[in-house]
Amino acid sequence: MSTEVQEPIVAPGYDNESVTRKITDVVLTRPVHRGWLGGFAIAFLLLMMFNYAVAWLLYKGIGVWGVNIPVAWGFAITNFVWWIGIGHAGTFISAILLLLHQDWRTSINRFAEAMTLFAVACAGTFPLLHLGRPWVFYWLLPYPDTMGMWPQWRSALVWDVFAVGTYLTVSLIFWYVGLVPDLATMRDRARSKFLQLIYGVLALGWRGSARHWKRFHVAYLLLAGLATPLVLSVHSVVSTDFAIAIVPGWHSTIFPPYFVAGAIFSGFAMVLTLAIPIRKYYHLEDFITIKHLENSAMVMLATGLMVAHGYLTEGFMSWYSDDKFEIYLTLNRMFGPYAPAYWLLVTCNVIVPQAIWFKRIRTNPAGLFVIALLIQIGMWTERYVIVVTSLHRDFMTSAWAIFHGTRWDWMTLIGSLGLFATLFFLFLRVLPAISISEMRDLVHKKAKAAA
Amino acid sequence: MRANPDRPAVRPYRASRAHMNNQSPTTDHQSPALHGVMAEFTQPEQLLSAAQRAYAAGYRKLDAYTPYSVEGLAEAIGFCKTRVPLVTLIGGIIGALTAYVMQWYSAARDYPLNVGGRPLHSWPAFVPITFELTVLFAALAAFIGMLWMNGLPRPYHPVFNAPEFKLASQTRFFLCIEANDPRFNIDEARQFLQGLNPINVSEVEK
Amino acid sequence: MHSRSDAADMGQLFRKRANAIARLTVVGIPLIIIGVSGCFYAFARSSFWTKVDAPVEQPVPFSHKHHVGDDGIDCRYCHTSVENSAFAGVPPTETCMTCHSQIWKDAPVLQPVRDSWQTGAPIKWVRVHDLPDYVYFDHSIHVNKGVGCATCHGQVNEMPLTFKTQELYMRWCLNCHRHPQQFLRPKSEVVSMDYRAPSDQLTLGQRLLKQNNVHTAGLTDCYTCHR
Amino acid sequence: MVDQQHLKPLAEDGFFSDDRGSRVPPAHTVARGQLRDDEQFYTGKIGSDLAATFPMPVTRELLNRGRERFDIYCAVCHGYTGNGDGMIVQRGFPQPPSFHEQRLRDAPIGHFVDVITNGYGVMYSYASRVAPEDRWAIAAYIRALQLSQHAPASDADPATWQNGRARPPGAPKSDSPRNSDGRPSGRPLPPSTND
Amino acid sequence: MDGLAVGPYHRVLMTDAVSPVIKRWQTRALIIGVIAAILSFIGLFLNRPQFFHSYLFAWLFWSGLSFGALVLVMMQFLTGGLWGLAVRRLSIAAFMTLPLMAILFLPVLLGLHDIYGWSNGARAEAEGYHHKAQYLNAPFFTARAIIYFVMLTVFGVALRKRMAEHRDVRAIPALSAGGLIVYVLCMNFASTDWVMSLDPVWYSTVFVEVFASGQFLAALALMTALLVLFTYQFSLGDAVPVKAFHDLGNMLLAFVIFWAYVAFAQFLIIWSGNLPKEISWYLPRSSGGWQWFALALMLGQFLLPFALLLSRTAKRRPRSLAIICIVIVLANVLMNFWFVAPAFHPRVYVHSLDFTELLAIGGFWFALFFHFLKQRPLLPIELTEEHRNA
Repeated sequence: MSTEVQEPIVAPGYDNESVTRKITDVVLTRPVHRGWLGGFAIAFLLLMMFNYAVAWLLYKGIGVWGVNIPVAWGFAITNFVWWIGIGHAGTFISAILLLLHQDWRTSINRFAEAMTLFAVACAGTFPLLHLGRPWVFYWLLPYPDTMGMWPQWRSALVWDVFAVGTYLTVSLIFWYVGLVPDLATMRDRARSKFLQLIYGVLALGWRGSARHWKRFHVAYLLLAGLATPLVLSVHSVVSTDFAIAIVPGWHSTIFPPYFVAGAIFSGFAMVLTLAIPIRKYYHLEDFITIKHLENSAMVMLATGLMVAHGYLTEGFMSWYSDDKFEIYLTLNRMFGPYAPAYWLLVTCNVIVPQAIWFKRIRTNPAGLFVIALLIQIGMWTERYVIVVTSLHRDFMTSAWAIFHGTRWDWMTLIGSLGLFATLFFLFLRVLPAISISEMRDLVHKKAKAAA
Repeated sequence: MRANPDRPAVRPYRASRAHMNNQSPTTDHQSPALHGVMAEFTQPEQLLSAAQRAYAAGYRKLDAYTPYSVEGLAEAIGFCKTRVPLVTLIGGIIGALTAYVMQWYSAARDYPLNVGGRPLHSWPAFVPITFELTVLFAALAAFIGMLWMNGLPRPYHPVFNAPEFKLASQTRFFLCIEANDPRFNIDEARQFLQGLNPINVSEVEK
Repeated sequence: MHSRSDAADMGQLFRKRANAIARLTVVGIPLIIIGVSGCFYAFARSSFWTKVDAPVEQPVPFSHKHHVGDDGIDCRYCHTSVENSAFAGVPPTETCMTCHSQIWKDAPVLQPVRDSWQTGAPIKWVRVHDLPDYVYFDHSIHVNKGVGCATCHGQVNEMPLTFKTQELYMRWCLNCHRHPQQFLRPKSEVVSMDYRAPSDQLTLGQRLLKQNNVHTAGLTDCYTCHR
Repeated sequence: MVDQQHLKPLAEDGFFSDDRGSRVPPAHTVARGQLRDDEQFYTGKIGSDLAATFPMPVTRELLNRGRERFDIYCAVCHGYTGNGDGMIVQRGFPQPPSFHEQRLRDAPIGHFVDVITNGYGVMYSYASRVAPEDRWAIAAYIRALQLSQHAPASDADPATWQNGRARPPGAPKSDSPRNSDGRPSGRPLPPSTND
Repeated sequence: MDGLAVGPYHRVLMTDAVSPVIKRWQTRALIIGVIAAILSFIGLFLNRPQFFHSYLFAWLFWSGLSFGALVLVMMQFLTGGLWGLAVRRLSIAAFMTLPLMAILFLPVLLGLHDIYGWSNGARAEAEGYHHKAQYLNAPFFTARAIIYFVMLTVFGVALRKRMAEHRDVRAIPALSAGGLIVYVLCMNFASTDWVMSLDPVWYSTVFVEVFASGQFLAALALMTALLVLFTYQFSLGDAVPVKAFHDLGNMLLAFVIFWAYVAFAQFLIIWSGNLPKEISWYLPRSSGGWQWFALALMLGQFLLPFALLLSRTAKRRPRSLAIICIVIVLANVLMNFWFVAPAFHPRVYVHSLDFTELLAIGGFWFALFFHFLKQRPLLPIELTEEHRNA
């Protein structure tokens, strides 16, 4: 095994009381700070822009976006895939790393799960808006409707509804179950009657009984076990939205695992984007240590390489297939009208992450922050390239066209960042951003191991 | 009331009102006003050994309250098997059957529709949703089953009457011998718990 | 048992009855969701929403009961294009005036008809059966394959003011498109208002399917009705 | 979706001042396939004279069609037997002449087509309701009605008459039973080969 | 061995006690291998094409174990974990068979014309084959195979050497990471060369993952089964902690799911697309009786192990874990057979050469495996440390 000195995953010197205080104080006693207020204000303004863009879209119809035939899927589906991919890291951290006994996950799982929820919420809006008539979204659900119709089960778009719906529900349950003991802590530490009641209701009367803990623990592990294949399935199903169509550039069997890897890749980039400022701002360096950043970076590197392998396989197979449409598509991506986007994604997703090989870079928060941002841009661009370049050249040259996002496209995309950030800012103010009960357990174990 | 870490660790014994009202709690251990006797510890190991000793002493209606999951504690108070996995499994099976039967019925029976020449009973296409609903139902079953078996939500519970019980969700570890234990005798129980070296023993009214 | 302040001091945040409220809430919320969806479901099927059995106000209170039931005028006298086009045809004012230039020619109720005849401005009849525009519905094929007028429009000969007797939901269309043999009649009986299905309707229906060349296989395909 | 940007037939539309979505073709225009160059067929006249002959062969099929159309459009006034005692007449509409008048028995066949097309007296034109082909069919059926009341015995084959398989001339034609008011009771018409 | 006053773990370290037994097994494996090889060689003259068809299948299975073992070791070095530690020594011995598998690749090259339709170049001029002709030709095919084997053997030997001599161990994670990248690149092309090109029309971008995860799964299952065998054979007692078996069981579960996932993803996408160039792989493999093989594969390499591995008891009881592992290994044999045989026979066809050649290569494989195994202790020293900590 590696003989390198292991960075600690929680700084020494903490006990139950100090862990509890440090985490709950962020919510309960810390006054609203100018930094939080400023950030929230910006996020909220962006959210208002999002609402404005959506209201206009609903009023006018999706023609305000740049989509048309043949590029019927533009920003909306790109954003959808991007956001839902970001969500994956949360589940990966909270579920898979739990099953793998990776205890460094403890201090980041809560906010990573929150990130999942908010990202899925952002993601969910886009296919709904793209329906054209979002108000009849319930037609996607199987119920004995007045049409006598059922959803078309052979359509990946219906699979998507179930996959994303299940993902959101299970993530929410998983998150809430983990929160219940912490809500009880908040209830017991809150000073005002109002907060006590709010947290008290949400805590469901949790009293920390040993029997309860036992069932809680089993249920939590089971939920983790259930969430694990869900991580694989959700982005796989999203990928089949593309892959089961016979559009060159979409119809590729590697799409499911390749999308999953890309999802975790961009998700960890988002984790870092959030964790690095949060730990600094709230002085949580003792809980979110360099070790966490480094491990996340390693996951990013590994998944980045998988994504790179996907690009390679696609390129090789299109050549090997000897199919003129496949070959044309690949060349068109590289050298066609969208070539800058393609090379941007290659730079951001393949070249930039290689910096993580260097220990000096992967232990440097600022450096990682930049890399993470670039990866997020790269992964958005990747989905953009997949969606747009595959569509803009049809089999028939008469149907060729060029797609550009309109300002409404851009407003919805940037506005969705505002939605995400607003939810996240609120989350930081009202809920413990780190699992207190798990941290207590961890601190106790580390103290015992050290003794 | 906010927990104060600087507060002295031991507080004087404070008789509950229930005890004062009832002249002979020792003879009437079925007293409806008494939930049990509660001891408070600072370390999980202390609680664990206290629980084991209480169980060994023959107490069965025991419960322990901790701010985090302490390994082996549930077993120490005689709670070994939980049916949460079974419920989850049943939920998963129901989910899988629901999903598959729903798809088969609607696509192959109720509205057979030829789409692209695919068979009406397109099992490969039915797999994703079957999987998703299996997970969804199993997760819901685990969640609801866990809450149900734990008797939650239950905002009011007698143990919250115990002094300092707010710390059970923060720093302290509690052991409660409940009054409905057939062996329960308030004085004995109090004496027994005092012998375990707690920082505090109190009676908990209902 | 104890006062509120006492409870707060001891950490007891809720009263005992909070337990009942909590359980009620947990059970109640799903029930409310189910109930509300059920209400929507029932509403979408109610005649209030579908306008079934609700007579429609018209510029002239035209009575099918009088014209069809009492006078015995054939459907096609006014709805001339029903047999050979998608649209059954709403009669022009000229059709009304064919008779009402001579009878009831001073009736106040017919004033709009006479106005229309004089000015040339059409009478603005209110559509009773309005299918969504994405439905490709053709009267002629139905009439020529043996679907009676009354099967969809009800006993028009008994309607003083016209109303829908069917909700016209797609589910209802499919009801016949899946099993047309349950509804077909001999072609000579299509416009009859007095026809009653025989007891061996299914045998008759099977025979009519063959006789009228009805291909059931494609009847529920999407493109049969949506083009 | 439910209301798309296209017009249903006869739907209201505000584009023109009369709110009509469906437009009347401008005068002197001919729609594709509607060039009416066969004078006899479309007007029932040859030059200024009423046509005495049919522009098509008179078949049983044509007669059946004529009967069906007659029952729809004509019988309301003229009665099912052509006596001029239709239901609307009973309601107060001026009684039209019976088809069994000698004047009408003698009228050339084009007369009936002309009347259907252009109207006559208080009778409105039925051109918009009855297609040209059907006008001839109705005319043929009117002839059949007239014959049913006034056929010379010589028209019948004496052999069949004597065998009782055909009715003597002047006997009521009753191969389709009728109700007391003269409306068909719903029995199907005799099948024709193409039905 | 009994009566020694040392703990069970020290017994394992004493290779002197263990190695005679393993040496006996080595001899037996070699005898089986030689006998089966002679029988197969006779078959070469009786049915030359069948000899090579069977050979490819047998070779793919055994070489897959070697490759899979290499991946197993490299992954363990990178991510740690008790599961990999317990089977690390076994896996190192297993991937040391790579040079042998390279030599045993020669018959495939000799039988190129009997196996691969593209090798005679007949369709090179046809539409859709221009690139394939550039890629699929005997010299390039041979050169690629040499590259795969040389590169991966170099990584394997370097890893083993560093472990054995405890030098430059700091480089091991980097070496493993590099090795995994090289492995994936190699398999990317190797899976195309060896299996995908059996049907020269067909291409599937995810096939490399189906292929590679199959290799890993087979190696992990075999190593686990052998670990259980040794635990009982050498009375290791609790030298291998129960948790290690539990973790191995979880790992098997994860990879059973992963294999099923990629295999199904490929099937679903090709089934949905239904394009002639793609469905051509599944049509012969789902008709003429081969569909029963597919079904058995679905059961043996997914449903059955999946259902059994969900049980905590099954994972913690070494014997039941071993039975599950044997099911997986057998299913893997079936998978390779199902990959290869339907390319030559539209109807189910099993030849005795399929068995003799499987035994022949297997005999040699095991002989070499035991040869390397007996040189070093069965369990790595870290296992006791982990054990003590746990």
